Amino acid sequence: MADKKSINLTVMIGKLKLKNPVMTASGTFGYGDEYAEFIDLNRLGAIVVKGLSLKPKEGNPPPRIVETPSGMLNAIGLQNIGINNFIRNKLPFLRTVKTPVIVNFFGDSIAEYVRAAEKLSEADGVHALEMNISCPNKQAGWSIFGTDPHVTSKVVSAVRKATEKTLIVKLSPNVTDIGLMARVAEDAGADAVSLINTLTGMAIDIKTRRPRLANIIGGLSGPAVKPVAVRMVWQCYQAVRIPVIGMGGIVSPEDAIEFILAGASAVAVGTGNFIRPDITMDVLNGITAFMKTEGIKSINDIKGGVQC
Amino acid sequence: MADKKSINLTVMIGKLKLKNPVMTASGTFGYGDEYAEFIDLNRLGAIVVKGLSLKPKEGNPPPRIVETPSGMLNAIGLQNIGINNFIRNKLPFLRTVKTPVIVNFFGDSIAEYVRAAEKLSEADGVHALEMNISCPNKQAGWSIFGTDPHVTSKVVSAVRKATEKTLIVKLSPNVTDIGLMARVAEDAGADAVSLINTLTGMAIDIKTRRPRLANIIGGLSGPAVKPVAVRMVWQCYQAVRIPVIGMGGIVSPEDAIEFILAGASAVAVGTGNFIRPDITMDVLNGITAFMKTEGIKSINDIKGGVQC
Amino acid sequence: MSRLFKASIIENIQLVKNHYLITLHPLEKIKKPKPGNFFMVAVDHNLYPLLRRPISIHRWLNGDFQLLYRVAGKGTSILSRKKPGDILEILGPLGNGFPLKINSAHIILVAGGLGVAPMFALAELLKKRNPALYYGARTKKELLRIDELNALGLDPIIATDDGSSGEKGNIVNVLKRHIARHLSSISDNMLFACGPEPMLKALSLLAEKHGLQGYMALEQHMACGLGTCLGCVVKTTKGYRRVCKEGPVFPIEEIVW
Amino acid sequence: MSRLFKASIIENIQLVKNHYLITLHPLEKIKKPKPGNFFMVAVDHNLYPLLRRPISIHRWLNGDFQLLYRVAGKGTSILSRKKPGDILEILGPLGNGFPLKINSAHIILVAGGLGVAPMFALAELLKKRNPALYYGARTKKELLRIDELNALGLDPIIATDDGSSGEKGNIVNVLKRHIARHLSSISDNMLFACGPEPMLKALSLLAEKHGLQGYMALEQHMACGLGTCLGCVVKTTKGYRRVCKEGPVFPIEEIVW
Ligand SMILES: Cc1cc2nc3c(=O)[nH]c(=O)nc-3n(C[C@H](O)[C@H](O)[C@H](O)COP(=O)(O)OP(=O)(O)OC[C@H]3O[C@@H](n4cnc5c(N)ncnc54)[C@H](O)[C@@H]3O)c2cc1C
Ligand SMILES: Cc1cc2nc3c(=O)[nH]c(=O)nc-3n(C[C@H](O)[C@H](O)[C@H](O)COP(=O)(O)OP(=O)(O)OC[C@H]3O[C@@H](n4cnc5c(N)ncnc54)[C@H](O)[C@@H]3O)c2cc1C
Ligand SMILES: Cc1cc2nc3c(=O)[nH]c(=O)nc-3n(C[C@H](O)[C@H](O)[C@H](O)COP(=O)(O)O)c2cc1C
Ligand SMILES: Cc1cc2nc3c(=O)[nH]c(=O)nc-3n(C[C@H](O)[C@H](O)[C@H](O)COP(=O)(O)O)c2cc1C
Ligand code: FES
Ligand code: FES
Repeated sequence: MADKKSINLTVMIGKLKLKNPVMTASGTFGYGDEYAEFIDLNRLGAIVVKGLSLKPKEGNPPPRIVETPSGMLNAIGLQNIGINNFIRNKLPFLRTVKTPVIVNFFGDSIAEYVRAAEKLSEADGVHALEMNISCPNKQAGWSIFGTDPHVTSKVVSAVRKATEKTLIVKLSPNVTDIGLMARVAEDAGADAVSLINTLTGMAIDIKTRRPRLANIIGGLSGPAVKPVAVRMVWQCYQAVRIPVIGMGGIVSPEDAIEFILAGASAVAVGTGNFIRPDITMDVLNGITAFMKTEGIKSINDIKGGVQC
Repeated sequence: MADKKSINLTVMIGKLKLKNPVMTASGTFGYGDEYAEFIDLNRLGAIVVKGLSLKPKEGNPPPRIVETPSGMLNAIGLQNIGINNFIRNKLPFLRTVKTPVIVNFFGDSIAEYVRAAEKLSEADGVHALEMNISCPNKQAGWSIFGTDPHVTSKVVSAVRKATEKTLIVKLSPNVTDIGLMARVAEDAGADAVSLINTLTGMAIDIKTRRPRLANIIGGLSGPAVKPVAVRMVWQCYQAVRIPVIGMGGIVSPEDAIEFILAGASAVAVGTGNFIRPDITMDVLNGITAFMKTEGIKSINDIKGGVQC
Repeated sequence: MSRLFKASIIENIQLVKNHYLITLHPLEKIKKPKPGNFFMVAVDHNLYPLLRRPISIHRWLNGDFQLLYRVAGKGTSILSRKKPGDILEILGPLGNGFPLKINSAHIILVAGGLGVAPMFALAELLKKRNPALYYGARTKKELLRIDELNALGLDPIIATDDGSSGEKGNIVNVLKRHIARHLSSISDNMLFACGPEPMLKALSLLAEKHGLQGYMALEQHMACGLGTCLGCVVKTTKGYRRVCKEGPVFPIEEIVW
Repeated sequence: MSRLFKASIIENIQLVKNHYLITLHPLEKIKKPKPGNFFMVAVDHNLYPLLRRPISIHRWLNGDFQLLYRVAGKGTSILSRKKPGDILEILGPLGNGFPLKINSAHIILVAGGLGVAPMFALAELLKKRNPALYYGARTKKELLRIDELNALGLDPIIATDDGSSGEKGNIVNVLKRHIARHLSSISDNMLFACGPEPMLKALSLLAEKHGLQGYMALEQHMACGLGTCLGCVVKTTKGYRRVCKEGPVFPIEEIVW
């Protein structure tokens, strides 16, 4: 049995050192402040904020949310306050927290991605960037950046040149070969990949015969998607050398450890925050307890440790 | 209100007329006989049997099954008794049932697919063929037939030439663009497409640090996948003119109607049969009841009827 | 005083078919809710259903509190089967609540159907100001908490769709007629309402027509209840606003139907 | 007599920590289960958990029946919270069961841990033939149903890992010693066993060594329980065989460990 003091939870994501592997997933934790009431934000491995774009975005009309078996569909439509607003009104608070802040961002063109990355890189208190490539591409008939390897490669390369910060590329799971997409991101200069973003889904109200989401389709998250997410993390771990950040349905320490065994250097809790706003602390405490019982000294010792 | 007599449930799948749209999903209903104890098999729209290959297959070592939130992973490994055995020992019973029998089959090469289709086409009592293309391809490093459009096109064209029976192509959902795959199948001569097959997933036992399935990865099915399945059926309905057979997580009449509104001509119940062996009858009765209350005369009137 | 707490069920009684009143005893001291605030209730310890259900404060009883709810689907159906002594995990009070500094001389409260759940809390708090309470429901049976409202001295003006109690028809029409009768003094009224969308829409039109000020409590599907998921927005003149954070109570003139 | 039936709970009592005995009253006449048969129990009406749980017949009580189970995970944990009067949906009896035409002069029964659940049913049926019952558990506390076994006149030979009751150590070793003592007559015995995998493996070796005939009940994760999903196979000398259909009871010499 390793005792608590001697347990090493630190992990490296690119140049960024996290005190533990438990992060929040973008879009499920706001800008962090709302959760200060329920948990000690200082204890998190990293805070990943809601996806930002250069200009504020209104998002989709409601309804934006539907519950599904062990999951939920969302079609928020990337609503956000915009990067300037974030820097002015949200970063000052986040700078008071002793936890690295990772800013999730997106654009509807490569130029927008680049400008967003530049702007965020200059901001004091932004520790790393996570680029969301599950975003419609204006120049390509609004198809998604993250499902065509060539487009992915282009946009990641461009952003790579625009920032020296640790750059995480958040992969879309709606692809045939996730390992290929991870390699493309790695080759284009990503310091890490994170996955999974939501699986595209749909729900129909049979009484009204209308889609339950105003946007028709939305993104599936929560425990329902966990098996797909674990599989993809395992495939990416084998495909690339850069760290993999795992997420998708984590609601318990056991779930988090499953992702780490599959190859995740760190994990993010998303939908789980809606179920219990203090769930990240349960996950963190449970990981520590598991390591103690199993005599694991460093979390890195079990990374990718699944015996196939 | 339409009264029961005047309700029209018949649907056409290629040349095949089904008395109602409720089918069973391959691999979840055995060869039909085991369920005769629980339901009147004559009432089913169609019976789809467990996937067959030319030679019997042993399948994967156990464990082959894991439960997941609102779903399950399976890695049966396509175990089956082989086509000859099926024709000799299972078809005679199925011929006594007044319900069309659709035979799901696969091969590990195009030649095997073709020979299997030929053999099954000659058998008395086989009403249609469903080709499972989520199957590893021996000649292509065991990658899946159903994820590469070129390979899919080749194998479907070859099988098309080998059979005059109604040919259903069962699509893999583990692709970037399901609509494209449906079009490829249509162009290659398919009479219908069916979807979704299982989503590839994985689960790890954190105590033993081993995958929960001996095969490491398996296929996710059940209510958890329903939103993905409905979305894909809706996309295929828009992409092709041939009928779409919808499945993935159907456990209630409401689920079935959701698929029909999304564009399914018929639906199949899979994992649901494990939850309640008489579930297909509940689904069928519920569809009829719904049509009565809503005054729907023909099931075809609501096919693809989602108002977007 | 955490807004994430456990409460034991004191009572969970069916009032009429599908309508329940649950009395809860928080296992720790909680923040006193304002009328219009709501709680996100985890109806079970299992992950099924996944999300919490939003339910308004109905009545505050010196630390204990009551919720009034209708069985609408699987979540509320599970809740309705809970027994005294069972423990629920609850998040709240959440949302802005109704504004309580009211300068108008008169107060009009309108409750439609289950809208009486939060309106009761508001009526109780405002009872000294003698609000006029309009309460509409489908039938007499679904008029809930009439005795309790009477006990508070509130004496609601009632309408039912089938005329089984009060006037037959729509409660908004009743209010319309009353306004027509007292048109001169109408601008010195403040309107508060909660109920089904068609009722609120009709009230909005009425309020606009007469320059009547007021507030309405809205509903929207929710995931977090805390303002982080951006799932629960409604359209307002200021753009999309979150029902769980900027709402559920919005000034009538800001709501875009 | 459908194998898909509802049963109401008469009693669901904790015997010791995590171990429960549930008594069920089928709401219709059901097929009488054989020892070694099992039921697929839907532990809740909700879709959570999704799959039914396989549990062996423990005791048949003239139409009612009992199951003995251990809380292993979420399904059995939900089951353990069910109350008298609650209704369960059940599928069964399923599987082949133990063969009951036994030509050997003597019968040896071995139960390890929860393996006593089905072995009890078998022992009760075979009690007139005076079987030798070997029963191993971790501690005295986890030796279940001893009084009932004694009441049947079965008088089990006991071993516990910690020596808190009977011999200290492994029940297979106890059997080994007994066999060594009576080696001449051993081939005229028939062995039946159920218990954890290591115990069954050790017994298999022992049986092979002494040419002892017999049967063992195996476990495997299941989805359908009816032979259709092909999920529950174990390796045998005849290839993969389904625990729910060709099993759960297999001839010892056919099992490939
Ligand atoms: C601020 C607020 C206060 C409310 N106060 C009350 C109250 O005091 N009493 C009462 O009976 N009801 C109230 N509701 C409505 C109540 O939340 C829904 O009836 C309930 O969530 C339905 O859940 P279900 O599982 O039974 O239904 P399902 O239809 O199975 O629910 C499926 C999903 O849709 C959501 N949903 C369904 N209907 C609504 C709705 N009308 N509003 C929001 N989400 C919905 C559920 O939360 C769930 O996520 C309130 C809603 C809001 C937003
Ligand atoms: C033929 C047969 C007879 C059985 N008889 C008994 C009995 O009489 N008493 C008893 O206590 N237990 C018995 N078991 C084991 C029992 O089925 C499992 O303990 C139970 O399914 C665990 O479910 P859970 O939800 O509590 O655990 P979880 O671990 O949460 O279950 C997750 C999944 O794994 C499956 N699973 C987990 N453990 C087992 C296991 N050992 N065997 C099969 N599936 C498993 C579950 O069915 C479920 O699908 C029997 C198993 C089989 C196959
Ligand atoms: C309401 C909601 C909003 C989200 N917004 C974003 C976002 O802005 N950017 C992003 O990269 N991912 C976003 N996601 C995806 C999550 O970060 C995460 O990848 C996904 O939900 C899977 O994890 P989970 O199952 O734990 O929720 C969002 C998810 C949800 C549920
Ligand atoms: C145990 C099991 C075995 C299956 N075997 C086959 C098969 O042999 N051929 C095939 O095309 N699909 C097979 N499937 C996929 C199902 O037919 C169906 O496409 C999928 O399970 C989704 O439907 P569901 O969620 O209703 O189960 C199998 C599924 C399960 C769960
Ligand atoms: S419910 Fe999440 S923002 Fe309102
Ligand atoms: S559990 Fe399905 S074949 Fe045995």
